[in-house]
Amino acid sequence: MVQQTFEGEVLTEPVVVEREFETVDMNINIGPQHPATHGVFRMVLTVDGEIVKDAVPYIGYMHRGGEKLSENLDYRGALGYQDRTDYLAAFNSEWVYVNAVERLAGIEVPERAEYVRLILAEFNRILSHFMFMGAFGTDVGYFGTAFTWTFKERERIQDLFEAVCGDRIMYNYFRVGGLAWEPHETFVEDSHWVLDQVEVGITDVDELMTNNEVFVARCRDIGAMTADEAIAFGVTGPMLRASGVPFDLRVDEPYSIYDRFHWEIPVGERGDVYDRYLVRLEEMRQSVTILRQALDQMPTSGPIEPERMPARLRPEPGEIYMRQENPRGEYGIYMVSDGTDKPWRVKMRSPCFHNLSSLRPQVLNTYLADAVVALGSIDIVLCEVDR
Amino acid sequence: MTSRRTPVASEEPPGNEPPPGSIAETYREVMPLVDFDAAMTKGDDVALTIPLESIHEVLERGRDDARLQMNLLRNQTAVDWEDRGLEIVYHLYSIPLRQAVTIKSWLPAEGAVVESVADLYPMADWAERECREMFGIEFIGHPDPRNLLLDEDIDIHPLRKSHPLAPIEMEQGVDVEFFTKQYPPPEPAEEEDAADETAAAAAPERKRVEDMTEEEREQRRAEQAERVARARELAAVRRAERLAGAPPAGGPRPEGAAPPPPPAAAPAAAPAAAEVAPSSAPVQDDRPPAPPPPELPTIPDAEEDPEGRAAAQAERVRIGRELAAARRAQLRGD
Amino acid sequence: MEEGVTATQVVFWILAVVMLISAIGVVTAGNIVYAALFFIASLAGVAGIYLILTVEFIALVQLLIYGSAVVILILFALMLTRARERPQALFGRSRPLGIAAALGLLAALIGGIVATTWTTPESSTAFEPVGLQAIGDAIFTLWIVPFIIVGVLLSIALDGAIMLASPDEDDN
Amino acid sequence: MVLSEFAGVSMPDWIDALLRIIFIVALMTIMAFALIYLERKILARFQARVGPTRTGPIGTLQSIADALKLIAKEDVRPITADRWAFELAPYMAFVPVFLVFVPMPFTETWFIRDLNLGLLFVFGVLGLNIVGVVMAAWGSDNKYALLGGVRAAAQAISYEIPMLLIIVAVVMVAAGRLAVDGDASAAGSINAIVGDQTTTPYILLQPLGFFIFIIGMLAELHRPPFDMPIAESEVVGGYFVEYSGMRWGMFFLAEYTALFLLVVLASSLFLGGWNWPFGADVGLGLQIVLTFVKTSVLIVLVIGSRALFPRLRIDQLMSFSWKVLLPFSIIQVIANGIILAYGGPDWVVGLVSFGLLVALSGLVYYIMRRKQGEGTRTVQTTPATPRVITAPEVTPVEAGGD
Repeated sequence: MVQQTFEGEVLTEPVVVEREFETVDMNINIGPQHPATHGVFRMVLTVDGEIVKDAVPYIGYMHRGGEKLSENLDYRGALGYQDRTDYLAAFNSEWVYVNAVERLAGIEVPERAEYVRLILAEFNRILSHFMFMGAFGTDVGYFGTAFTWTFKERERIQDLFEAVCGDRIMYNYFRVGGLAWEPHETFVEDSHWVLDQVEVGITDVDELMTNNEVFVARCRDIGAMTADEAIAFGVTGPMLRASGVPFDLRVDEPYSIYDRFHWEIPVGERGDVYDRYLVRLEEMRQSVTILRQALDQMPTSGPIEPERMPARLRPEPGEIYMRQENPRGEYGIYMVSDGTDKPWRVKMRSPCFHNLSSLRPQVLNTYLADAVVALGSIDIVLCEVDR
Repeated sequence: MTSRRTPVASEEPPGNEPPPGSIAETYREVMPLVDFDAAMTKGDDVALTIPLESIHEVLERGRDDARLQMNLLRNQTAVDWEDRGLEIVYHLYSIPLRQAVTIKSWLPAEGAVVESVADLYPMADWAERECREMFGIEFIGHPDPRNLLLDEDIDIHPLRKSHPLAPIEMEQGVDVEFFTKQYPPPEPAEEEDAADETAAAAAPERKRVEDMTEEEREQRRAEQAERVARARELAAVRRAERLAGAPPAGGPRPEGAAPPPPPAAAPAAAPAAAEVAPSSAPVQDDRPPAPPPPELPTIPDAEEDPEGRAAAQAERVRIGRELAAARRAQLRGD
Repeated sequence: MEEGVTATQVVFWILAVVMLISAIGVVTAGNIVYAALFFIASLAGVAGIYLILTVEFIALVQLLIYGSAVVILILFALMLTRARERPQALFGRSRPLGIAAALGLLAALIGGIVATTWTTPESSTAFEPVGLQAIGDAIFTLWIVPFIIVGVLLSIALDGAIMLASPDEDDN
Repeated sequence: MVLSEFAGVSMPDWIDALLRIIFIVALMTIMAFALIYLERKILARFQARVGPTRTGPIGTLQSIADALKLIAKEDVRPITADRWAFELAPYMAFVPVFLVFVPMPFTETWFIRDLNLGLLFVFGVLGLNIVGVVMAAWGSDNKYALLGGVRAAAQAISYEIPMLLIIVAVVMVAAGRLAVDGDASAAGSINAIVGDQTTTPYILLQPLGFFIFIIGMLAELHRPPFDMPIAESEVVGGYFVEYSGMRWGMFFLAEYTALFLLVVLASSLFLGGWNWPFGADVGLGLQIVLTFVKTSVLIVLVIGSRALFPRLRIDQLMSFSWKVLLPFSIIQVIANGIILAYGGPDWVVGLVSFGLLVALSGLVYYIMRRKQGEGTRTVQTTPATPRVITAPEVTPVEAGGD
């Protein structure tokens, strides 16, 4: 059987004409292949000496048509795509999709499953913020110290995830209505042990970076965004809170069992890179307090999936915009069902997509080094931006 | 894809009116002239459907009015309802007043044109660019209407329902036949539904393995072994066919259409307690045989005659679409 | 006293040839950056000559000031303005005029050298080396006035440079 | 033929010079290999990992493995690169660094040449290193290299001046102590300066000098927190981005050799080199050990700064040099001048210098605090008051939850 080649496919690379300026402006291509872009993202900077005059971002390298493919799979089948959009916080993305389907189909989630989901999601938030600390440290200039320290902690959390659901990044552990299987017996004790290590890790990163003169000099007043500017760009999550807006979906529009815990939301002042770093650092500590409370309140036994689950899920027609607080901001699933077993429309509202759209005003008229730091502080995950 | 009943939220039965004092009232109070068709969505949000021309005004007043203060446009997308046109959706949220609303409006399927709100919410800049390239909606007054995620000169709108997945892949030269044969895609919805409901209803209460008695467990293990053996044997039969190149049982399968369901493997949920069909008999495919696959024009090389090449590609796409529509009609039995 | 060619004379002639070539290179190099590199070579040659005259202090200062600072600034400026190869300057209309001026200068120099009577030092070896202390005393006692004048001059030049370089109000 | 004596054997002058040059190259390459290995090991310790362990007993043959890899790699030259500038750059960056080795004193008698103007020679020659860097940047016709080269040139010039002024201040102090019947011209040679530090190392006399010299050295070597020219997150390797194989190896070798030599210079100028605690009469072996102990302490400090400091932006780097280091070094020179001119005792010089050091670090700390905002925590936390959700008061559920 002849394997047909893709001769029909014409790859048209968007051609950027590099004009040989007579003046000094140069077109620097922070291209898809560059250590500062944390993934496949391209930014063409027009640079005059060191000052950035213009920045044109290019995205779409990771576009896989997740929304179109979800429309052709039944409700349970499209869960796999959620892990792969925001692979640094896969539990949170899965949780949003699963909650959306449950709300549509009117399925009640048992108590114990709700607790396990919340615990795993909060652990995933800490995991994702550790990743930010490591990657941001490398952007600012720590030659790998921040990276290895944070990855030491990430390993511990990922070991816990591996024990619970057998995988370190693409968990695929939540099911519509509950969980795939029971977490292992010593889940609570292991979680407490991991939390103790994580607290030590957070203080390590704090001491390494927060009061370091060079770090403060590099991060203060870079890419500052006022509250209205941030809201106008649809920025949500730590970046919005760093600009002084205490908007946290776990508090403003509480979902699942977040109303049973007491914690605090870190709110920044100037909305610059340093505040974003501080907000994320504080958020990790708050997640630890939530986890402590959740682990204590968790019922020790009980069903993890509803008794009566239809073989083929067919929610009656309707629509829902389910949104939850992901580590990077508000991750929403707008799902429209039309009575059949396949969703009619699945729109994934990705926080990084809108946070990234606010990059250009932050970068204009700054130094090249600041542009890289500002890009790093947005903490983008390109798979989620392009879906 | 199979067509389906297409009721939609906004045509909800009248009983779905939002409770009094909800945000629908405030919107009607702020903008009396605009007729809001309010409905409750599943996530206890209010969905207001407004006429197309008043979108810009509603969003602007919504943002500026003290009683609404919708300052966060959190999501802007569109839904393609095939024959009934496109529906554009704005999700708004007011951070100071902690209230959310969904603004929707209907657009014609072809030649949809909307007034851009990028001047009100900079966030809409990228959202509308993506909406434009995915649905083909034109936004008047958009500052930079380039493609965002797809290539510049690609003129297909992937998220439209009329953009079927299989023919396009086939046009791009992917041997859909090879893939579909090996991993049968999920069955078409219609016929399956009836069978499943009855099976589910009739299936005995599923007992958990722990509280099964010993001999029940023994019997369950035997069934599983039997099922595994049959599956392995079936795979061997399939491999033999493919190597021999002979058309698989049930006649040649049309390209791009859903092949017949896998042989009568018991549905995972409830193993049929009845006697197991002898595995040696070939699998019966009771579905109407599909028309033989048409021979597709080969795509000539780009150098010889570029226009011939474009014509061949267009031809293949047309055949693919036509074929998909025909198979869909056939499956629907009309 | 022509007894054998001493080592220093050999080194001197090598350096002289190197300097000559690099000087010509500075003028005729098509690429401006090549000209700058030849310029460094000629300055290093001058430092070599000072070394032969056993006046290390001036040689090292020459290397330090010209070798690294001045030339780097020239290269710095060249790189920022991305000067492309522009050989027109070499083959412009005024080329013959330039050659004539160069030859005239050469003639004057040779005439001057031939006319003066060089006082041959008693011993053919070099003078006794001048210690650092002697140089220091000379600068700060005998030649203090020119030293201060040069200092003032340089600081004025520095201020002028700052005024030129700082972006004036309208364009930023 | 002037017979000169090298390790007890008298031989013609030029053979002796040749032998010394061979000795320089041999020792430098060995030292560079050792430094590469040590850096990776020490850096690993800072980063909670182990460092190379596969090659050789505990990874000791790692740098040899690197060298072999570099030799095996192909020396690629981009077509649009300027041929001569690209190929001559590594040598131009490599040779001056080896010349700096000449006046370095390892023991009382072990040095290549005790130049009378040792210090001036070191900086005169080190300046040429930057020419090599700029040639590489311009030659490889690559935007990143061009940016890296411009940054390297700006940084080199602006940090050389405070270093030179501090060396002037140190020489002033040395001249004061070494002056025999009014002629202090011996103070120029490094060995003489080390010889003078039998009782008090100059770090006690010039603490500010030591501080500014270390900072200048870090900037001269493009090491963090001053490694903007080779910042991998912005200009991806700076001026040697287009080099590969042995050419890149040469830049790498030059960098580590310069690191070793400047650290030896710092330890001999400020920590007393081979002389300080035990004086000159003790055996040569102990003096060598002393020199290398002090050098390794400073090397660990330099490598640690690579692990623990992010990168300064180019304009902060320049303003730090021109607005902070330069004024302080000028004040230091003037203060030394006044005190020594009026015959002030040594401890006064030390005290004034220490005062200046405290003032400098206080200024830097103040700038950071003001920039950081009032308290370190500009992020307050508001208690999470969820919207009114009538959730049942949950008592911890013991058994049988369903």
